[in-house]
Amino acid sequence: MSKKGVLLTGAHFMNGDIACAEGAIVAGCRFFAGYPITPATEIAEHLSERMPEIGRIYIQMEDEIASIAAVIGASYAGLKAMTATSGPGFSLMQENIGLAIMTETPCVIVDIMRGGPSTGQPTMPGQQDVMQARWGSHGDYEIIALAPSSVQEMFDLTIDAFNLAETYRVPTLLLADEIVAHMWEKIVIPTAEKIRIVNRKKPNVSPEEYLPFMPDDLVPPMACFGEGYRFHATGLTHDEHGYPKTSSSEVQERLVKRLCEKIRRNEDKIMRVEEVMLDDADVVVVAYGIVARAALSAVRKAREMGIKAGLLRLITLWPFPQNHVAKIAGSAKRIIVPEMNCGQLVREVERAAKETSVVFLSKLGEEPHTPMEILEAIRRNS
Amino acid sequence: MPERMRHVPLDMEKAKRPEAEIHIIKDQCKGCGFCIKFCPQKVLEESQEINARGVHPPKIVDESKCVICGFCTAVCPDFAIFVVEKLSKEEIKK
Amino acid sequence: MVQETVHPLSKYLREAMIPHIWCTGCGNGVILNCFVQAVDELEMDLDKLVVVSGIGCIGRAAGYTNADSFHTTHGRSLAFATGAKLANPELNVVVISGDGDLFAIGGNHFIHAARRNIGVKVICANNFNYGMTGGQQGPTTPLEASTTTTPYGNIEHPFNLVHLAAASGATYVARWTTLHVRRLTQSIKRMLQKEGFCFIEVISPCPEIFGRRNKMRTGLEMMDWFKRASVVENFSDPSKAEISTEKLIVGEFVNTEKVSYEKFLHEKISQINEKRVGW
Amino acid sequence: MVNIMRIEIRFAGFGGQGIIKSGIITAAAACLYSQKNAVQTQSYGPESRGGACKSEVVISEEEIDFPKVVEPDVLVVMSQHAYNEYVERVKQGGTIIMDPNMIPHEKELQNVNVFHVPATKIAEEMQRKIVANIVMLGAFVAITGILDKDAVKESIKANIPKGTEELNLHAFEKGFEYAKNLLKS
Repeated sequence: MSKKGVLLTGAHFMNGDIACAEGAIVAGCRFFAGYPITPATEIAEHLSERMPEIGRIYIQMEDEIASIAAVIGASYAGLKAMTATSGPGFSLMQENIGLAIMTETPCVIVDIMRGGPSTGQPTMPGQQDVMQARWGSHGDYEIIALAPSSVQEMFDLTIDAFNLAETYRVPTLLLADEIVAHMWEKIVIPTAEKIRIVNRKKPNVSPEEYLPFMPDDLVPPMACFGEGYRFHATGLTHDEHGYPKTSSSEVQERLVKRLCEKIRRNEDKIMRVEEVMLDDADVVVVAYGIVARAALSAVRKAREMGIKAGLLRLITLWPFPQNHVAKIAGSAKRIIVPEMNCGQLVREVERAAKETSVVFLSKLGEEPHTPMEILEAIRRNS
Repeated sequence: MPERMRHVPLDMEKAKRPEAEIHIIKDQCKGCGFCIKFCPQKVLEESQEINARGVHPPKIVDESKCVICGFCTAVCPDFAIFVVEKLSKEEIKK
Repeated sequence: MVQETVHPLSKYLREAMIPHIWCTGCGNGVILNCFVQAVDELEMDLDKLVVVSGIGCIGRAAGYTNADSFHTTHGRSLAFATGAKLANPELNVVVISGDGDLFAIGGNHFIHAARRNIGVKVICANNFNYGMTGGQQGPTTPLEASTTTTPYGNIEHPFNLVHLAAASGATYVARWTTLHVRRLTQSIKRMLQKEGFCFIEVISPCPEIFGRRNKMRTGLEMMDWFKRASVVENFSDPSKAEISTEKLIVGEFVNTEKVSYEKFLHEKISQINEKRVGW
Repeated sequence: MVNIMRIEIRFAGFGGQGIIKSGIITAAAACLYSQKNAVQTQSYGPESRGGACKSEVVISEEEIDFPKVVEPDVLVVMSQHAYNEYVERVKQGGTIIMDPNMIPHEKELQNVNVFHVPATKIAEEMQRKIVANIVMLGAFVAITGILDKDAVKESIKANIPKGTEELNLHAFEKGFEYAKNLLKS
């Protein structure tokens, strides 16, 4: 059995799932609970070996419902925690994602998207969970979802996901697809001083004065079990004490609006996109995940042909970078949105693009769009 | 009772039977009646008064019958009754 | 006699949340009472106590206890508790929940928590139905009992909870009624001092919702049934621990020693890497 | 070594032949041991053994945008089913390296270079059928010249179970030698 340290600085050849697991380790994840599911299983397998060798906890639960519940429990007991799954398991987790939202539990949920609905295509890629990621649990909320396009980003964005989760006390999603997860590529793990780690904000008042859900700049400092604060947390609508106030419209308004506002008012700090050749672009492709790589290839080929094409690659899917889309909509003539689904994020793009026409390219099944297919769409719309 | 158990301890006169002090937090009572019904010494009964929750809390019939078994304390769902041993004047002074 | 005074156990309760929501004659308050009495007698460190509950009437018990507490989604209390206990094994994690929460929607989590032998202590209030949602049939509703969803009588066989817990691997299994307050308190104390997964079922009156449909209109009538029918049969076969109008078998059924999951895991971690045992 | 812009390689066969592993070894050899960029992707069915399986590698001197193979320059194929599926999608002037014993029904093809490497038979002669993919890999390195032999050997060592180095490197050399002889004839 290998005996490695926490940070494996240097160049490696690994797949996206393993890179995600290593990213979690570096981010300070001390608790992983999961349930096997293709194509996310390698994350669990890798962590089942890696976590114990660095004194951390790995547990396989009886299902995905239990996995996310255990993650919330571990987070409240003071540890950074993560789970990883795919579509069917992600569906099962929605109930407790809502609990994590309501109890403001920092945690990371990795969803490696495969073809759905239902068991669908276990070994094939998809981008069909994008709306479920946003609206899967009932009630109103804001959530953060990041979409990696490479193995390197599976590592980097997993660290970012932990940092965002801890900063905003919100479950944060890494929304990847089967190709990025199973793809093997070179990654470079930096040295410790180049990695930014955020830890949760702790209360600096005595237990008598502590109000567990009293926000400090929209996000309440978080005490954990066993620290002497003797606090209560509940999935019910609660006041700043954490006590249920299920009949009060005032408390419901104040709480739920704050849960949304703490993300909305920080959108600029959370949102990230990659802009490629947008300055003079007439046709802009908006894409994410594996499809963004086909789009990049297509945009480059289009430029070689003299077409002014550009790419807006979305790294943050939620909150949706609508200002970035609105900006390109102001200058570009057409926006093309290729997605491995029947039309999900394209509707957000349409909403932000207003007058500018948006062309949707759908593809389902085994393969993502080829660069030629996207190039063809660019040519037709240039 | 069998014959052999009728023997009385020789120091019976000196032994002090602990005296009970029953506390009833009337307004906390929801009137389930558990303490009244299941008191082995029948120390309590339902009172005529109506408390803040609109029920009849228990009242003490004869505190001296209480043997401080603590059943009423443990069986009360509302933490509305408890019994302690009454301290003698000397013990209070200490 | 002193009229207005402070209950000696009130320090274990969150003043702001009392009075509790439970009906007159409900046994949940008795269970909470016995639980905090046990905590008091053991002089447990309240800063290391975590009370977790699920959904249902008894689910509010977590909030009433003046320790760290968490009120989870329906059925997930044990999965949550598993994560908390593993993350910090120094915590005393107690799950207080109901028969519907733990054995219907949470049944799978229950058998796996018991199988794994995670060191979580479970107190289950069994009131034979779903009280909070208005008295529907549940996994412990007796055959032929009337509920709001079995108007012609229940035709589903109920779970025998102590048998299920024992078969799933719990290291401590007991059943009492809310009338057995001292035995229950002793049992809770015993459980709190054990390693591994422990389970106590408490048969609890629900006169307002279950009782009145089944010829026991008050808590007193239900407690009378417990008094009349209860037979203490310690260490008898839990598979034969019947609950019927005539006979209600209570007692301690299992009390064994088995290495807990968290201890096993931490030993494993130490073996794998003796130099790195810090957290 | 040829200087390459973008080369696409497809390994195909059925689950259990080590197809995915061949792709990973090849891509790792390129990017960790040869200073090139490489990416491996895969596609497989739900079966662990016997289902259709392909492993694709893109190697380039430049940054690789699209990681999937569109029109392979090289097809390394080890089953009839995979052969039927992919043989006609090879780039004009491209290369097919096939195991003839696993592919009894061969098609007439125009404008591609076809090499027969009986890797499974060679592996069976070594009493280890499991290393057929590594035999094939040796032949692939010899025939295409895309990768340095030593880099691939390093990559093999890094990607196989400990204790099987000798067996695998031996298999690699067998395949390499067989293909060298093919090229001579």
